[in-house]
Amino acid sequence: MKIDRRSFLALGLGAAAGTAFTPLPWKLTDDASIWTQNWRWLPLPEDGDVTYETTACTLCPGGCGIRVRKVKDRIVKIEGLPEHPVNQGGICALGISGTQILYGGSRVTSPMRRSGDRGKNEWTRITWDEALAEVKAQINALVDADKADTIACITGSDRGTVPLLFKRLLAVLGSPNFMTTATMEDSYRAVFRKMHGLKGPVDVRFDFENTGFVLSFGSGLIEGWGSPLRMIRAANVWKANKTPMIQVEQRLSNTAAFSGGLLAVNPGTEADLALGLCHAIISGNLHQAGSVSGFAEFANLLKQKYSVDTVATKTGLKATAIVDLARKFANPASRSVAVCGRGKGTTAGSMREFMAVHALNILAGRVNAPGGVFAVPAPDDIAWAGDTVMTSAISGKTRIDEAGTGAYTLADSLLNRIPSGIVEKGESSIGLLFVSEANPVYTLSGTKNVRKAFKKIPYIVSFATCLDDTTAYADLILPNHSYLERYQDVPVRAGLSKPLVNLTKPVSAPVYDTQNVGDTVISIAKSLEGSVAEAFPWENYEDCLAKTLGGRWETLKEKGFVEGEANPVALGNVILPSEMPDIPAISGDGNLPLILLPKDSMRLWGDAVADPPFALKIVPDTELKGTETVVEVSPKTAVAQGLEDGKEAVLTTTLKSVTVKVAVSDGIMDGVVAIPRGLGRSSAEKYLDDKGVNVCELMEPQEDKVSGFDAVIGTRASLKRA
Amino acid sequence: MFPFIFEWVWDEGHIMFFGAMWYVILILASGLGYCLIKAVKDTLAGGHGPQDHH
Amino acid sequence: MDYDFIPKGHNRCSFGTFAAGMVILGVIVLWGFYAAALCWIKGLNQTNMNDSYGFALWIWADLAVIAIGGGAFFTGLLRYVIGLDELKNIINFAVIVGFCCYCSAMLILAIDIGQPLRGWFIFWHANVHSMLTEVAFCLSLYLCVLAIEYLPLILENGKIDEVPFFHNLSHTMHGAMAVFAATGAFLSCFHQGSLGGVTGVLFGRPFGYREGIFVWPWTFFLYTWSAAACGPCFTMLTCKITETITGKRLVKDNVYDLLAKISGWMIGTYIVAKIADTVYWATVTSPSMGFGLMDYYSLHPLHHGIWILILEIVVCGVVPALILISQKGRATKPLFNLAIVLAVLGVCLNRWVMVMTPMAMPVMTFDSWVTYFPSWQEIATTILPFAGGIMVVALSYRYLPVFPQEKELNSKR
Amino acid sequence: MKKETEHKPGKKYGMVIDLDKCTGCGSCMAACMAENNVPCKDDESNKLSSITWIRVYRLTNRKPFPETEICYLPRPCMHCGGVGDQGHSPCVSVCPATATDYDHGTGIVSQIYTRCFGCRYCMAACPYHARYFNWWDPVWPGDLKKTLSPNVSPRMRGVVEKCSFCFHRYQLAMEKAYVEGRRDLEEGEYQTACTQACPSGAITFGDLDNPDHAVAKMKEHPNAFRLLERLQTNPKVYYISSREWVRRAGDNYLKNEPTNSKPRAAAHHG
Repeated sequence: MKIDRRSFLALGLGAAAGTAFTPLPWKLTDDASIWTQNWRWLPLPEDGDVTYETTACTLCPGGCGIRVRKVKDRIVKIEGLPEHPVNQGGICALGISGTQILYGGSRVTSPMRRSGDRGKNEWTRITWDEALAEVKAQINALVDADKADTIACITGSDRGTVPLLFKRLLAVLGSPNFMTTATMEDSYRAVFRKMHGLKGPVDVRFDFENTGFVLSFGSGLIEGWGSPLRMIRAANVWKANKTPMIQVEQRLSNTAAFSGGLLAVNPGTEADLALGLCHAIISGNLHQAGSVSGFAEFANLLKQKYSVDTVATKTGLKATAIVDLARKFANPASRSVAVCGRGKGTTAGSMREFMAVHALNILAGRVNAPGGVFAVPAPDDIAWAGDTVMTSAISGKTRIDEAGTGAYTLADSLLNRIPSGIVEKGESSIGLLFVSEANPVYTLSGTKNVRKAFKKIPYIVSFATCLDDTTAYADLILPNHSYLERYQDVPVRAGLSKPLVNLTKPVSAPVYDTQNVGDTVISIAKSLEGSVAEAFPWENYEDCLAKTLGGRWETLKEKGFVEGEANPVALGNVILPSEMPDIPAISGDGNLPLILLPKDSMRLWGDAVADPPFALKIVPDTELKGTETVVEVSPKTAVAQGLEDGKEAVLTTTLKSVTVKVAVSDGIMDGVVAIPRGLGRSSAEKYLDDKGVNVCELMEPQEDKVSGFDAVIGTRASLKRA
Repeated sequence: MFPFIFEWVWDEGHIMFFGAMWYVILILASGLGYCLIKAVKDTLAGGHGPQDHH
Repeated sequence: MDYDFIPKGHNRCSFGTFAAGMVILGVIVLWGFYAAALCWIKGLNQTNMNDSYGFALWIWADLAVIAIGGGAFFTGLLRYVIGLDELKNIINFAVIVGFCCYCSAMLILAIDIGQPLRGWFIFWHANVHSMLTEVAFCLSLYLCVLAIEYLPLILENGKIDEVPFFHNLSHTMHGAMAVFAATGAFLSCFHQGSLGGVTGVLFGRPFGYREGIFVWPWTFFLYTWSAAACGPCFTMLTCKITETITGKRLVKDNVYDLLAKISGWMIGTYIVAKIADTVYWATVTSPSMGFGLMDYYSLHPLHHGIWILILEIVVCGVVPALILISQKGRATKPLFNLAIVLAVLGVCLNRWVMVMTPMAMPVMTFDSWVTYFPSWQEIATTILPFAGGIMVVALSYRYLPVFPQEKELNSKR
Repeated sequence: MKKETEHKPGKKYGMVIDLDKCTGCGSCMAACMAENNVPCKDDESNKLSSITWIRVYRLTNRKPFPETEICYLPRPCMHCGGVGDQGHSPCVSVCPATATDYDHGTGIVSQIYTRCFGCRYCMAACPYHARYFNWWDPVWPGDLKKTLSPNVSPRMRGVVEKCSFCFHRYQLAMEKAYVEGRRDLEEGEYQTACTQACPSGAITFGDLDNPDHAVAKMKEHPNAFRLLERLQTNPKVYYISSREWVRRAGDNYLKNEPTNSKPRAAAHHG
């Protein structure tokens, strides 16, 4: 057959037309649509039986009960536990994001030995046996050199069996250096010791559910202070009951906005306001009688230095407003309470402020009164054989942080004093450091010094679940199960009105090669043999829990929590101060024109636990934009400093200069720069890694002369157009 | 588009819309068909080369 | 080199010059297709569009080319249905320009949708209540019509015409052209209108929403009318540009004059309707939704304020209408040129405002305006059809007898 | 075709959000994301391409410090019923591929992801910005895939998604009810994820037409309002605020119009 042009064209056309009548084009279009609906890189969630299991959340100190929804063995969602007294079914964004910690990219998936330089988070996987042998060798080396007392431990809390197992291990080895990170609760404890002469462990509790008037000195009552969910519920009760809420702050925080009662005082004058209120109460003869020593001196101090007029000038408020507020506050019918602890209360804060606020509560008769603030004994229900022997054996030894001795009798541990101590001495007083459920490199202010100090510590063992700023300085990680994979009793402080113990349960099988930190401590102790091993007579951690908790173990396993009762401690004689400590809460160079204040929110978490993706996703673009922290200033400040909304600027403090973005907002006082806490982590996870700046890098620490804690709440700064 | 697709309904909107659509397609198809057939016919009848261009 | 393919008796530039031009255009087209491929492979994250500007440069380009491509259907309507025989001298060119415009529109739409491989769902699972469905059906059918109208012209190429079948086909198709043109006009009226309806029916978007008659908001009619009015201006504009580039006269002045006069009256009537519509919307429709006229303009991030409305209606509407209606205006070359340019700008500006603003404008009081600037991928894919269009026009001009009057007008030399 | 519900009036699920209770904590957003397999990108700080089915807006009274006030306003999909609840919601009527539909049985506006081809016309139609486009491929790196719930299919790049009032929970509850031989749900049986998570209890969910459900009473509260009522979208989400400026911020008003000016009486569409 001859193929000429014509037949070729005809053939082509015919073929084209013919194809249209075959199923081919239809098949292809159909395939195309099916393919676009099932891209192979689009995950297809595996189906299976759905079950719910209850446990507790430990991501913040709040103590919420949670239930997890499981599909086969996967935890797909975390919800609030309706029958739990703290949250009653509600749950915060961080709690919901717990699954992203369990399965997240920052998990430590097996024991690891540092392979890179300190600060780099570079690791080599090793086996559990190797890891435990290494810890054993480190401990033995120190014991042999008679330096066992240089072994130190940092934990996030001193409650429950796990911190106490650490404490016991240290004690049996002969070291008193068990430390916890300080929070506002430690400052409250210091206040109880200072102003009521109380000794020993005492807890603060707030009867918020029965409060009739709330005066908050910068506490983020609905932004994560205390037990966040309990506080949100309490605040809603106040709103429903039209309970007045006064928020003393420089910024329209969510708490201030919710309260509808913002009282904007000049930064750093909160204590002055409290003292001014005290003065107004005393001069109005509105104070409650009681056994008080030093009343006359205190009254005289107020009269001399903190008269209503002086305070009015200092705070920028009207004298009449102060007197008015004092009258309302002191009215017994108000059932008022004054609260302090800045933001989420994750830092200790200044004793000057705590003492002033507590004096106010004392004068109004609000201590150990319904609706007020309570001093209660810390629970002592965990008792192990030989505790007293061990305690007395180490009681003579000086702690590295000097807590409890000399000038520092008010504090139980002063972690903040460690870095400066090491840096000043040029060598580490710690020979071996254990870190568990804490992230001191991130949370201690003056990060540069902290890093320097941690570099000097000869050996650091981390028991972290996830990589973070502190693991970066560790030599060895013995990874803990996440809270969803392990048993742990979690006594809740957080200012709850009743003592509460939660139990976390292994609602998920271990996802990675990790181990319950309780088991790890017990096996370390057992490997050391002799008296050390004898002090840990349990088969494993679960056995320890069962034996320690006794009758409560079964209840906890079944119900997930046990609520108790606590009777307030007898306060005895109140000691009012005759002189107020003079510690500036604002650190830094006074020549810098602005004051930098950290801000907390329920969407951005600034403590040990970093924001998982869901929580980070809902952080507003007025706090984080791209990889830069956004700071908030008032329109006037912006004009004065030549700043523009949304544009870059350079934020400088005595410690550091960083590029940030500016958000101009009506809700902030002139001259103040608010900076979100919780950013600037090296979390080894792509979502949050290297985004923004850590507030602590900018804040120069300020040792409180009364308590020894870090008192800094803000720092001087400049903000200039980039 | 076709009555066998499951969300097809016999309501006024569908009837009007698809009625008009199929009508237009019919006109275009038959117009084009007519042209093609006539052109084929004329070509087969022969003679109509480029020479006898009007 | 390609002498055999050039229509007999016509002068064309050297093949080298032509090829060079084609290569330059071809590079631009390839660049555009590269950008398009990026969008297809990596998705619409290649653009700078976002949830506030989900309709952006592309949709504007789409609506604009369809509006200015309206010259094809309206000239066709005048020529074949109404019988203005004079216009046969420009209808070929109008069809080519229209074809380019509609091809561009289809191409842009194919890039603009998030799931291009599912694009056919618009036909398969059609929701007849959606203006976009109407657009899709009429648009694709009208593109077929344009192809049918273009085909006989291609068949008239000297070489192709040598094949008896093609010669005959071209001949018969010319004969049946009135049917196609009428169908095309019907389809065009609907899809031009539906494009207007796209924003007009958005009762959640007070800037775009218009009341109307039966299922059609007033914008439905305004869009059809404005496309019919300004489309021919674009045909004339491109024709003038072709004349400038080729250095030849291609269409007689009386043809321009006739089309311009009709266009002038169309623009005039359109602009009266548009003003009436704007006034009614600003004083009745919009206030009932809680918006005063200035609410739409005072906070716009580009700070053009209400001037954009004045520019569209007065400068690019009333002015060209007056020029084109007056005998003197049409006869004065610079004025005539100005008028057709303004008319084209006017319709493009109208589409710009109606595409960008309704979606970007905050309706909730606590929402805010954002700004948008297209990414290079969006710009490249928007330039692509223009370059492609120029190629098609150039190829057609070189190898096809597009302008029946060309020989006559240039024979003196 | 859609007459099967005729013998029994359909439900009208809706929400009442008490803005006086909302603390702006963002739990609802996170709960929604976890419930509905909403992905997270590396950078979610560009809120113009960040998918949050329910978004908490921050409203201010625009007064200078310290008179400034803030109100947080969670905005899920409004599940507009259109005039007379005939299902003529802004988005449903415009979708060219019938990928979004109004369910007359529940009053819920659905979105069929595998049908949507990403023209974004519905987004242009929705004045609440409740619809989100998947500009990027959803990614769950590593073991994060294990967090995916099988009840909700992950969406692919290039389609529009939005709040469904956790419709899968309705389906699960109905399945359970059928198994138990019931044809109706108790109020508590079907609740959205955001409602459950809210620490303040600010969100109440239920059948707006059922006088036994809390929402039916709450929506009659004198301080109740809906967003952009004047557009006649007829949303199913009500808000309550004791503050006048907040209620006024819920809609657009000409300068001298009082808050709560009624929309025009004429049903000029639908």
